[in-house]
Amino acid sequence: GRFGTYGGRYVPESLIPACHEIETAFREAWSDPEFRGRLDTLLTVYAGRPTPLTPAWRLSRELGITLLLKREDLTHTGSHKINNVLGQALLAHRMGKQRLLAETGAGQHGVATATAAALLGLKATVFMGERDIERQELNVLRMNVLGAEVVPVTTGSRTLKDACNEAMRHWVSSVDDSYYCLGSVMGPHPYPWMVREFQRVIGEEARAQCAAELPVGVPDYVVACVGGGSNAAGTFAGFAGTTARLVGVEAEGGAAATFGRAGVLHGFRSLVLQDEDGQVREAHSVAAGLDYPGIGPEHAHLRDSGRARYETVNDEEVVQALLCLARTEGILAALESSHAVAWVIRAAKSGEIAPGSTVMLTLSGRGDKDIASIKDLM
Amino acid sequence: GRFGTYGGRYVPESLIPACHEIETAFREAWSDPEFRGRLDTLLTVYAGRPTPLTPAWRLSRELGITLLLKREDLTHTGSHKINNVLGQALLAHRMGKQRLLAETGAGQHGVATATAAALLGLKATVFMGERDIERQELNVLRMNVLGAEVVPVTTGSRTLKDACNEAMRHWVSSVDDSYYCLGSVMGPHPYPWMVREFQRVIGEEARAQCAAELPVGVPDYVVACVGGGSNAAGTFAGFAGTTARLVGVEAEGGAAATFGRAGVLHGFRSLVLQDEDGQVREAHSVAAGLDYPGIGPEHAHLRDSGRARYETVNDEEVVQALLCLARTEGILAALESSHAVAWVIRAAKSGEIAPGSTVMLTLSGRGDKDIASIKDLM
Amino acid sequence: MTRSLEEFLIARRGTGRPLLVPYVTAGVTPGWTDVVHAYADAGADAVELGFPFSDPMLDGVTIQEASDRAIAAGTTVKGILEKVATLDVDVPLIAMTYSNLVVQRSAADFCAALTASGLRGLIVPDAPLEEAGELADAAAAEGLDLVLLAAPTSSRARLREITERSRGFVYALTRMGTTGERGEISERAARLGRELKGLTDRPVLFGFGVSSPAQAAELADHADGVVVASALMRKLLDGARPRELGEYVASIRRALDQGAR
Amino acid sequence: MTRSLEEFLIARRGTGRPLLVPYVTAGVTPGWTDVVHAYADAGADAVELGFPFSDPMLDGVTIQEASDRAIAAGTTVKGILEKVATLDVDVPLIAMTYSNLVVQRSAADFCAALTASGLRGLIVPDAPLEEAGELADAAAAEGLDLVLLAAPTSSRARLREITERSRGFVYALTRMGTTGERGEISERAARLGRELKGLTDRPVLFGFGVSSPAQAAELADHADGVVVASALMRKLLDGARPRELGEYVASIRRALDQGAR
Repeated sequence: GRFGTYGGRYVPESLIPACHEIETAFREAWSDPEFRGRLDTLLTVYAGRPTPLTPAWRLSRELGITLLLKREDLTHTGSHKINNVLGQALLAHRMGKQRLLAETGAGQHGVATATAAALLGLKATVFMGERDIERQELNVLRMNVLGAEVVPVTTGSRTLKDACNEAMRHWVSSVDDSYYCLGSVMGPHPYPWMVREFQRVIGEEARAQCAAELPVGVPDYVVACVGGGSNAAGTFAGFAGTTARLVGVEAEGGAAATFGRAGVLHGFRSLVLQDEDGQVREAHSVAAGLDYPGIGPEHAHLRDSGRARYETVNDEEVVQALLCLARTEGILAALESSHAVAWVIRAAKSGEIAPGSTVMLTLSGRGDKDIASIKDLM
Repeated sequence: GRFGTYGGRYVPESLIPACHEIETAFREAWSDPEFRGRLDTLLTVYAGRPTPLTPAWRLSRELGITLLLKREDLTHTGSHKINNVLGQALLAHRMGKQRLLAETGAGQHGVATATAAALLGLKATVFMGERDIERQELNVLRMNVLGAEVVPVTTGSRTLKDACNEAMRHWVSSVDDSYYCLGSVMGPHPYPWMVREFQRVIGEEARAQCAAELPVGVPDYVVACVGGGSNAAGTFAGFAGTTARLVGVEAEGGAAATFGRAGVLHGFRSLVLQDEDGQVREAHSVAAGLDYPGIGPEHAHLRDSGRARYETVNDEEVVQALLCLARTEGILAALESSHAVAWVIRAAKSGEIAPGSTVMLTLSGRGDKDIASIKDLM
Repeated sequence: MTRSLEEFLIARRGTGRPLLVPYVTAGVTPGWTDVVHAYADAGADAVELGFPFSDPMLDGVTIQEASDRAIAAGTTVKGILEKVATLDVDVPLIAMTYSNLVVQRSAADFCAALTASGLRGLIVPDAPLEEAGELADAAAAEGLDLVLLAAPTSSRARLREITERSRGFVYALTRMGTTGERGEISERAARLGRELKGLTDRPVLFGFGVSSPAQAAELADHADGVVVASALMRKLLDGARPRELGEYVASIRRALDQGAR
Repeated sequence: MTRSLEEFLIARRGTGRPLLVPYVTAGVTPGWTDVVHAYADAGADAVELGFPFSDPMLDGVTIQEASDRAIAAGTTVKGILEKVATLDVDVPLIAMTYSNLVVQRSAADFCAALTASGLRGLIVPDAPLEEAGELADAAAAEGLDLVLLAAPTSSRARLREITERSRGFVYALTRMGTTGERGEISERAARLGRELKGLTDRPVLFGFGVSSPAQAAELADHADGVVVASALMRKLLDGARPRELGEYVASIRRALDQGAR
């Protein structure tokens, strides 16, 4: 359960049996061809995998690079979150649980959880910060229509961090019949590892698609946005053994890899944004899904080991990148995903990404949910 | 340019050369392997085709039938409209046009047009009824973000019908540099034929998927919603030569196939909802995309010939069907597509669809755009 | 007045005067028949009578507004025809409407009804050559002149066929676009006029966007006359009385006659 | 008071009295140290002192609110320790906080600082057996008793290890869930108490959801005593003065002592 010195299982004793139970169930399921087959079927006939790798034709020309987009925005429910949720929901079903609990920031993980619950006949309870409920109203309504209960979280900064606290609290008191369906590569072991395994499909598909698409087979850069970091972890997993340079892009106001210090939050040890006394800072980003003061433990380890680097972009760059991609490629990316686009644009223009380079970027989700925010920002 | 006694080219002399030009260009392009190849590439690596055929596991069990869903909701921009628009935009580009004009009802065709325009570096002007602008605000904002100009139409019922009038008027005055990217199997020849050819991919994929999926190879019923009727036309085209019973489902308040009379509207002869004096009636449906008083000429012909039948469902059934599909399968369908679902539910429950039957239903688009309306209706 | 529309117009042209055909939407106001009289009295050579349709694709906002108003007031084809039958004007009346109103009855019935009410011509802008066959036959059988449109974008071959198959006159579109007032006359319009005149002896009238007496006169230089619609209907919708509309038509008449000198 | 927390509690238990450990969040009000004194005076056997953390995962709304209030008032670990060093109470003080505050310094530094200020015990609810190793070593080196938690869901093997490795006492969770007041004592809690008592001679105290004197007495039947937190903090947040909190603790004391008869 460790990635270097990060990770672990910093949870109350009351949750330890549940963590063990999940770890055991996941290990068994993951080596059970029938489970793998069921998940593959759902990913294919239900969620729309494999997702295409789309060349960003016009933007590539403009930037003087070859930019390829891994289209997680085309999955059912509109983001990579569904990959993980289908895996965990099948696991919960196999474990005989009746309810999925989830935290959500932008609402994409909540929608995915509500979706998987409906599909498998489970109940779903989603914890969401009051502030995120306001700025992601569309997703709240989607969850309602899908039959999930959305519980507003009014503590702390009323965003993702607090939704995690609340979900964990609720989990402690309902651990017998409820399964905590965590949305990113965070939380106590086995979550960071399990979620990365469920998201690995992004990287493995992209790797194979690059091999087919690119003369050299492997892109020079592999880029993904990082909040907790699940789409990046899944993407990087597919390119870990290659020469590709891995770049995670965080929101300037939630850049735990850049401005964080080692700490323990939500059950795991990693880099955390905190004051000198150890109180966790509130993250601030135009993208609700990146409003998280921590980072998955594997990312902290990848940073320390130098295998991946982590960059930051600010809100203004992000909105500009979103508009740029929409108007050059006709693709409306999520504000979260637009962080990765923003960095590529900046780095290609500054020459940090050398002209002629190939860049594989995971577009983690679509931007429909952000339209209201973008309107205000335009 | 005829489907039985329907179809034709009832346009002002000023548009005749443009219609000829488009017909010629389309015929050339459609038999040009390079054009077909480019379109196939876009449909595959950009728009996410083929779309899956998803078994509706839980709903099938509930209804005692086998229900398969053709998932056009998973395409880029979220509806089948993109199939047609990519084809026409490539054609416009090939013809050297600089601007795409389009009418839109629910906004899906407008978003698809804005998308294709951005992708190919064309301008886009989309005409949309003021009333539809109000109830489909999300799509209006999407078009804006994609760089398209959205022109509010304030005449008549301020919905799709009037947007068509306005788009045609604008086309007349800008026919030199503008291409009218019509959104359904309507308008003057060659549009009904051309749009059906671009949408044929739905039916052909579904046909092959059914052949692989079903023991008998062909479903008993093939069902799709009908406004103008493009997703139905594309679907039916794939099953025309089979034993499948074809069913188009219209909104009760816009059921031209059931309550219409032969007439001429928007450049073609077909069944039209009109008063005894020949004034076209306003259609009324909870689904903006079905708020159209006519029907594609091919559908009128399929009705007369008996090859397809056309049914109606009311708004209440549609909203219930949407909620039902969301909560049994985790799929949030567009209000338009939910018409087809509503009919299948009703017909399976009444025994009109015999127990054990197989039904292939085209889910033309996703319901995110309808969330605000659904909230008010729940 | 037993002569056909075309014979009438050719005779008028024969006097050396440019032809003037003003338009009014039937039913747009209760006193619309007074407008017809006012036009005739002001020197119109024929009057174009719009039969309102809910979706007038080739018309701009002004005519659409007039049509909506007429339909809202309960105007029907039957009602218009009954009124027309009682009208006593000394110039031919020409119906203008869209295909959908024609096909509600058969083309034959529609033409017969128009003729029975005394109408002499018919314009259906969304029935181009390709779709006008049956209608043209029906009109011919009733002695009703079916006027065809010619556009600046029409090929020479099409113009030839249009001039051959049109009856009454050839309706030459001054420009691409819908009806409505515009500022300038394009070289394109002038060219179309010259071309049509070279192809036929039938009267050629310009329509669409004739928005001032001066413009009417200028256009008439390139053909046999003009149809004036939106400029008049705008005034009517803004509250002008039949007498004022008549005065405006008279002013166009004067401009045309001066231009012809 | 040079005895360890555990020695102290065992001695107290030896007198036949059920043990009572009330809780207060350090810094929640300017007069929080008065609360500590009031508790001690009211018959507490030790006092649990919450070091507020922004994200107290195992705590319910009441303690979270108290923590937020304390942090907003500028409470820091350093500040608490300075105050604690000046406190003169005759029962042991036990720190309660989360792992993140521990790892800001090293575990060794943190434990040393606590001990230097006179604290005798430490509870870190998000440091279960798996993660407590280094901390336990550091605490042992400083003579600080690291109290471990036992849950109703813990396996017998884990309970055995918890009872072996816990110091001071074993903190038995009355139920699954976060801190906060609840109405009933479950059979599950009673069973956990009996099981722990069968495994160890170390004091076993119940915590979580002890919301009335009667309930405290009932729980104490199944173990050696209780920790009372949310019920007290709710009163404090609602405006109760240290004296009133002391009176409430005294009432629990009486209920426990009567129950023990």
